Amino acid sequence: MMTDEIQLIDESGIRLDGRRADELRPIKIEAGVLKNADGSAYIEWGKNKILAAVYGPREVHPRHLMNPSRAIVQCKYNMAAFSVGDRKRPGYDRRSVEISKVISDAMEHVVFTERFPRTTIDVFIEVIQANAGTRCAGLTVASVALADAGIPMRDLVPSCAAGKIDNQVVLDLFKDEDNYGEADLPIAYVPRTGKILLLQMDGHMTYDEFDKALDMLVSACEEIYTIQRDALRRKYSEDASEKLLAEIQNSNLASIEQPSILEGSTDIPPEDSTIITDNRKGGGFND
Amino acid sequence: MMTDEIQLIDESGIRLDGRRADELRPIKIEAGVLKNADGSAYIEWGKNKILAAVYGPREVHPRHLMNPSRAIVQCKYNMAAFSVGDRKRPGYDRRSVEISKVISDAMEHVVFTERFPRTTIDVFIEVIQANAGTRCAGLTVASVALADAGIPMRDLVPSCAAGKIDNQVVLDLFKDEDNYGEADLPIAYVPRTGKILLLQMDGHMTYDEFDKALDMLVSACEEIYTIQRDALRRKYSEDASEKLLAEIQNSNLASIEQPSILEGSTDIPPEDSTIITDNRKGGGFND
Amino acid sequence: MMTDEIQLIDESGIRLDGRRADELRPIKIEAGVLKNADGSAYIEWGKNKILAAVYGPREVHPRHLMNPSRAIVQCKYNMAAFSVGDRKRPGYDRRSVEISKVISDAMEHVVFTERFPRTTIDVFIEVIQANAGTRCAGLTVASVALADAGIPMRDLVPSCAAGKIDNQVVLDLFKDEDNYGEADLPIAYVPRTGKILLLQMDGHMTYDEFDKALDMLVSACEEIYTIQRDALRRKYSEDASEKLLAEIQNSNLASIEQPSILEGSTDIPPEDSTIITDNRKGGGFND
Amino acid sequence: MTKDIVSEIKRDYLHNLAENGRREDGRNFNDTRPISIELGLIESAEGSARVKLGQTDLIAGVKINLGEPFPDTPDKGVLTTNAELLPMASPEFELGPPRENAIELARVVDRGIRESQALNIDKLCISPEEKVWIVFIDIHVLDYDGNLFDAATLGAISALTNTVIPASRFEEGEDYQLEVQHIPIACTIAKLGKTLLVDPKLDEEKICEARLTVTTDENGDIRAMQKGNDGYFEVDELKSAIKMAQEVAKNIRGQFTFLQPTAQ
Amino acid sequence: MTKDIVSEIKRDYLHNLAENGRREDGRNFNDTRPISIELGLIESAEGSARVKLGQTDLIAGVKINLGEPFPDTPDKGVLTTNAELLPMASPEFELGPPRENAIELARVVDRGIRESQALNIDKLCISPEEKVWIVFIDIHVLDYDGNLFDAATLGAISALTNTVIPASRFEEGEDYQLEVQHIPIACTIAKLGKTLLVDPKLDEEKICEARLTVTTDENGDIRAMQKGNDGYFEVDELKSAIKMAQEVAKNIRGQFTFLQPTAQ
Amino acid sequence: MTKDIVSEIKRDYLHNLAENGRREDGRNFNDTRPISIELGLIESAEGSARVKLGQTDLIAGVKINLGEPFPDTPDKGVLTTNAELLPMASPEFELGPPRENAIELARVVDRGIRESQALNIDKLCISPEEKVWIVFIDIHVLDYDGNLFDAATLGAISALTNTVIPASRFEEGEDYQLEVQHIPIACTIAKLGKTLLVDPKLDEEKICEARLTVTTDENGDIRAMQKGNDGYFEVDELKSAIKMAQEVAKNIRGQFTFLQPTAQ
Repeated sequence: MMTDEIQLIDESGIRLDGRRADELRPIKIEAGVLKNADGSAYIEWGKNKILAAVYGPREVHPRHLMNPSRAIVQCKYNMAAFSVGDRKRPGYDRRSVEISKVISDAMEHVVFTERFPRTTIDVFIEVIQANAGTRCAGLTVASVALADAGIPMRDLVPSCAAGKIDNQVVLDLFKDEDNYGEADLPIAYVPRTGKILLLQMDGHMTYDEFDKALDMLVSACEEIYTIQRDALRRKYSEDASEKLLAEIQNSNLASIEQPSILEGSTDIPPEDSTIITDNRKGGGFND
Repeated sequence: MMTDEIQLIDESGIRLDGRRADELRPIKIEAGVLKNADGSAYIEWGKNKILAAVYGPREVHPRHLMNPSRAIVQCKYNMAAFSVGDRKRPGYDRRSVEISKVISDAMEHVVFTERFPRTTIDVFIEVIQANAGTRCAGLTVASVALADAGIPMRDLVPSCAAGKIDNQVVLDLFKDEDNYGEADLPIAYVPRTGKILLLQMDGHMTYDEFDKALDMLVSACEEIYTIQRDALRRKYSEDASEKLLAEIQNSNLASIEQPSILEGSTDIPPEDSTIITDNRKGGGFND
Repeated sequence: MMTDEIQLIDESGIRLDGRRADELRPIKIEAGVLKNADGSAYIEWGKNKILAAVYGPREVHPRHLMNPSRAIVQCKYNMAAFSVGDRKRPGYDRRSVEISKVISDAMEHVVFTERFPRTTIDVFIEVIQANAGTRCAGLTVASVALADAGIPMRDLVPSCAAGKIDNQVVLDLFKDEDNYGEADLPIAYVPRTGKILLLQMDGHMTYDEFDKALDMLVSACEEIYTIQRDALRRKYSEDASEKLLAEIQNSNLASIEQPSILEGSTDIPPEDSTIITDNRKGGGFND
Repeated sequence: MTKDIVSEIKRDYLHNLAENGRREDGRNFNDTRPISIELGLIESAEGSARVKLGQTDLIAGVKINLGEPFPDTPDKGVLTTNAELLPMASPEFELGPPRENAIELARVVDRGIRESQALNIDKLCISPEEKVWIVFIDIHVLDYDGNLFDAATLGAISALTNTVIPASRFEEGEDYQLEVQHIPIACTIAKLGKTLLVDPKLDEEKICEARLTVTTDENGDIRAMQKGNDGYFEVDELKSAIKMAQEVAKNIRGQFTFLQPTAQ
Repeated sequence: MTKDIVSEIKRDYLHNLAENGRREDGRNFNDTRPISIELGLIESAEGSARVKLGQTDLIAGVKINLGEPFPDTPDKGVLTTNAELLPMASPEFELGPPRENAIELARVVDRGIRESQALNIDKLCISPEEKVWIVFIDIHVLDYDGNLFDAATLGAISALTNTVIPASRFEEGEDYQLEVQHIPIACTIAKLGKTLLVDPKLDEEKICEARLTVTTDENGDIRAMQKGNDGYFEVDELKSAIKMAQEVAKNIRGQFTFLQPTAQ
Repeated sequence: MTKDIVSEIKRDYLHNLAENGRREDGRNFNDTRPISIELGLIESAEGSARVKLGQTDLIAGVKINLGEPFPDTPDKGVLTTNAELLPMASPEFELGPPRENAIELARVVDRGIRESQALNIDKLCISPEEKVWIVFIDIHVLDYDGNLFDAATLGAISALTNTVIPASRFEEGEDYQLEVQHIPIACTIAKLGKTLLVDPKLDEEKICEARLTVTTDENGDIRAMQKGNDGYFEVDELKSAIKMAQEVAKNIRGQFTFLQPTAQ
């Protein structure tokens, strides 16, 4: 983060890539893009390109991580060597360890982990091309992949970042803005319940700027939430996806005895599930 | 591999070290050279100097590698730090991991692994001095060490490489030839059964050159096979070694109920063995 | 170790820091300085500053290190990144592995390990500031931490080094002397029993110089032993500490059936202990 | 830091206390534990501080080397922060390379220092593309009773305020005091049920649904934040938490005279 | 890739099919699965290709850096190949540093590219002993349904054909197209009983006694080979396998117009 | 090297023997096992020696590179010693990075060589701060029957006596013999009950309460010592052990003519 001479917003409030201050980059999500994974999804968010894949619930390795009363959710965020300007050494670095941790925390909140004791739900987020905002895009696509895997969950989790450039609060920095930006504020916000599940910030913001950024982010997450739901609608038949989304809508009302239709297609069938459907592959649910 | 100005074969077809195109370097093998190992052997092949040692069948570590229906054969090829011109950093590198894998595959074919379920047979190949062709020399000496360990096996495995220098196919490149050679084709070939158990190649060969190289290698492996058998003969009494080698000769006829005399001297005695002899150390079998 | 022009002892036998040849640096020890550890102690020895903490007896990880008939004692010596002139990379290096091993051996001798089969007693020695002689200071403070943890032990273990500067044998080199010194001889010596539990040496010493150094060290260890005992006295009530120290005094007479009062405050109560007292925290034993 | 270690009984007890406006150790929700800071205790370090926050105890040490700048910032010094959760500090900490929690701790401390521009990294450049000062901040946790984020940030900035650049050792002129432009203070708020409370001790940290670390500068501006755990904040809770953090940071600043910029 | 995962029943079924001249997915023995190649999809890479071979799916990306040559080849550029068997691609793949299978894959791909002299590494030298181009080929496997050798080699050479040397980023003149002198194509033959079949899918790969990967150039010359598994080939089988591989490679070349040398 | 491997019966047997003045293999307490040293067997090394001490068998190889000196000793060459306890040498040795025992072995050998000033590291400097010779000593243990300290030190110094500095390979003039100023010999004494015995074989090493390795030079002066195991020495035992070590070292020196300094 550094301030510099470069002008990032012009007089009429238009940014280098033509967006207004509160405008998102174009976002496209596709569900069910991989064969082996229990669930998967792909996102293009501006020039970010990210795949997410879900395996589980399945056996925990190493075993000391096992929780006897619920599933653990292990998200692993990884960047491809060729996803950035200078080749990144393959493997997890300190940054990806931290991002994996905060994403895992957010996902753990929405998954009905108590239904799958002693198991792990593994979520792999692979950044194929990076252009700022990959943690938010990664979390956004990961929750679609979880739904595609039929993991019962309370909600989808949209995520987005706000930032500050040329001393103005703007939404969703792309790479050139990020390089010269003065602050970065990624959050994950669930519109229906008003819950903030992820929040990090670095840079320099007054309280008022933060307040303004938060307003922008709440609106943006509503928009992204729609895109997530549309991705599931496109993947599944109209009927199935409506039921599925209605379930998610109501799932905070649902007791543990009335799981979302999202569940099923898991190696370890929950004892209390009333409707078990494999909504991942083939059959009538597919486009 | 690169072509260069240096002339590697003279007008009369003689190579830098005085050999003809289809001539092997001198090979000496000695069996039973170490005390602690269950079996061992030493080879000098030109200027290559290599030790092999066998432990097993024994318990598998880590346990997830264990196969409930047969033994696994784990060969580990390693180069001493001082075995090459520039000091090699100690420890396994990517090259040695790959060589270990292809050698393990070849050895696994000839060992009667089904007799020792849930165990490992560990073969350590230590290159003390390297001068091109160490994987072939390592595999060659490893199978003598396995026999010395009394591991029941279908056959000894001779191995050799052919290459291409000055646009001619020649046998068994030494280091100076390898540095300037145009191709390298290591194989492991069992003369009695005609089985090719290891094959790798890099460089540039037409199909006809490959065909010619293969002819040379088949003959060379027959020669090496004799050297391997002689090493066992020198180590064991005439009588014992004749029985042992006759067994190997006929072992492809032998059912699993009629194991080779090679077996014995193992920590876990096979239930079905009819003759158990410790042919490794001391007693009447020793020279 | 190198000889150089610098004069380290003046004509009247006084060293750069004003000490005589056979004089120790000032030593201060405080027991019970950390909350979480089962026992702890802090030492300032000249400019060395070192913490020791003890956990155990507790479960062994990894389990293959477990000894079915006794406890293992695992000391880990570590230097803080900022403890030396040039920043040290965090983590264990080859030097700290070796020091940890020789300290563990010494501690294992004095702990009644046979009373706690299948457990580990972990001793963490953290060098906060280093100024030569840290292994001796670390061992010295570690044995106070063990006593503070209530681990039953035969004795406290004082440790000290002698060295050679300007061709003279002197006690307890500090950093400037160590840099230009000609020899270093760290030992651990238990005054009451005359046992040498740790000994290393490098440099250049004649037998007679060694003999002289040993004399100095025996005296020094007696002095350090008193400082160790005083630290425990200050920590515990007069009554308790007298009993505790009397026990240590007599513990080589005590059979295994009559453990020192030092024991107790362990997760796994020894079956044969007659007096179990938590002398670590709170209660009447505290200052 | 698994929650299973604190029993359900403990969890209920602490929640009940919080619902009744109380904490186990008698503090108010916006009280920190007693803080003591010892400066300059490590002579081998260029700067150092030992921070005790209740029974959480750690040392921050600063070492400075001469080195090369990163290629993409050729005219700036280098700041690097590392945290060691020493196994002596807790039975939960293990030997070996830093895990997730140590990495998160180091990165949150680092962001607080870096984003507040506590150091002027332009001034740490001696010769562009060739020679810069490399500032290493190492946090060694000695005793762990919760809320490492706040203690470690306090340790790091305190150590920096007494850091001397060892120029003479590297034949770069005389030693001089490192300038500190801004003083970031981290404050962590834990959420127990509907209650927000400041400076959670270990038991509170283990059972809280969510925590938020807010690092503010001497103007109260936000320089870094990090939410933790699998619980959530609502928008209003978030705003309250930030205001609590600003208050507490101001309070801490008042306790220690050296927590002031030495340069502008 | 243990064989125990496919049950004995599956094994017998596939062997029986093969004996009757058939494969599970209806292919002939010398048919590959459908191949799709998407070029240049990664803008952050200097070159890239996504290859789908049936349901095996991977991305090859090329990154180019400026660096120093190896001391023993001071006038040549550097080529380095890495393969990641991402855990997303299969429940059998684990996190962590590359294992045996990933190393073998990277090395076989590397040998195909290197030994075919696909790149002219003399031309990658800018200034002997000082500056050369370092070409990194990274293979990221996204979905694993067998025969990674062929898919990865195809990915690597395809990515190289659309690689631009980023000279301007390193102030070494204008960007220019990387020259590709030769086009190596790998073809893997699996042996099931007495049957040789091309492009084994995962089930076939798991139960085959042996496999042979043959990488040939546009003249049909052999540039690299690798036998795998603990079974064997007889001499005649080996010769047949190589001829099959030559045929198949020719066929693949015909499917994609960009699989042609851009330089001689 | 856990003691549990040798059964209690074996332990009692060896102790009883020792009390009666005897050893299992018939040696006197101050006898070493037969020693054979083969010099220069590794042509790829600058110097080498294979040492057999009874059935303990190892190779020491010396490699020499050109490199930079350590910043704090700009006018001195570099000596570095590494030991590999190859898994072929014993069922107790495992694959992987060197463990505690290998590290201790390397460090004790290194101290013997370094502190005896066997090499004149000033003469290994070619150009201060820029170019020095780096001497790598690598010990590869092939067969382990106890007392690696003595065998490895003997291997290292023997290899050094036949080491040629490969100056021509680095274009630094003609190759020349490495000068050896002093010949350190290590002798290890094991304590069984009240008995001190020299050169413990594996069984003795496993059951001894304590061991002491004493490395002396050709004048009998002590250059390095290392006590091992959890037993103790009394002061008088220590003195006796050192004198035994001096005697034995003198004896070994007499057996091999090349164990003499080549320079002063």
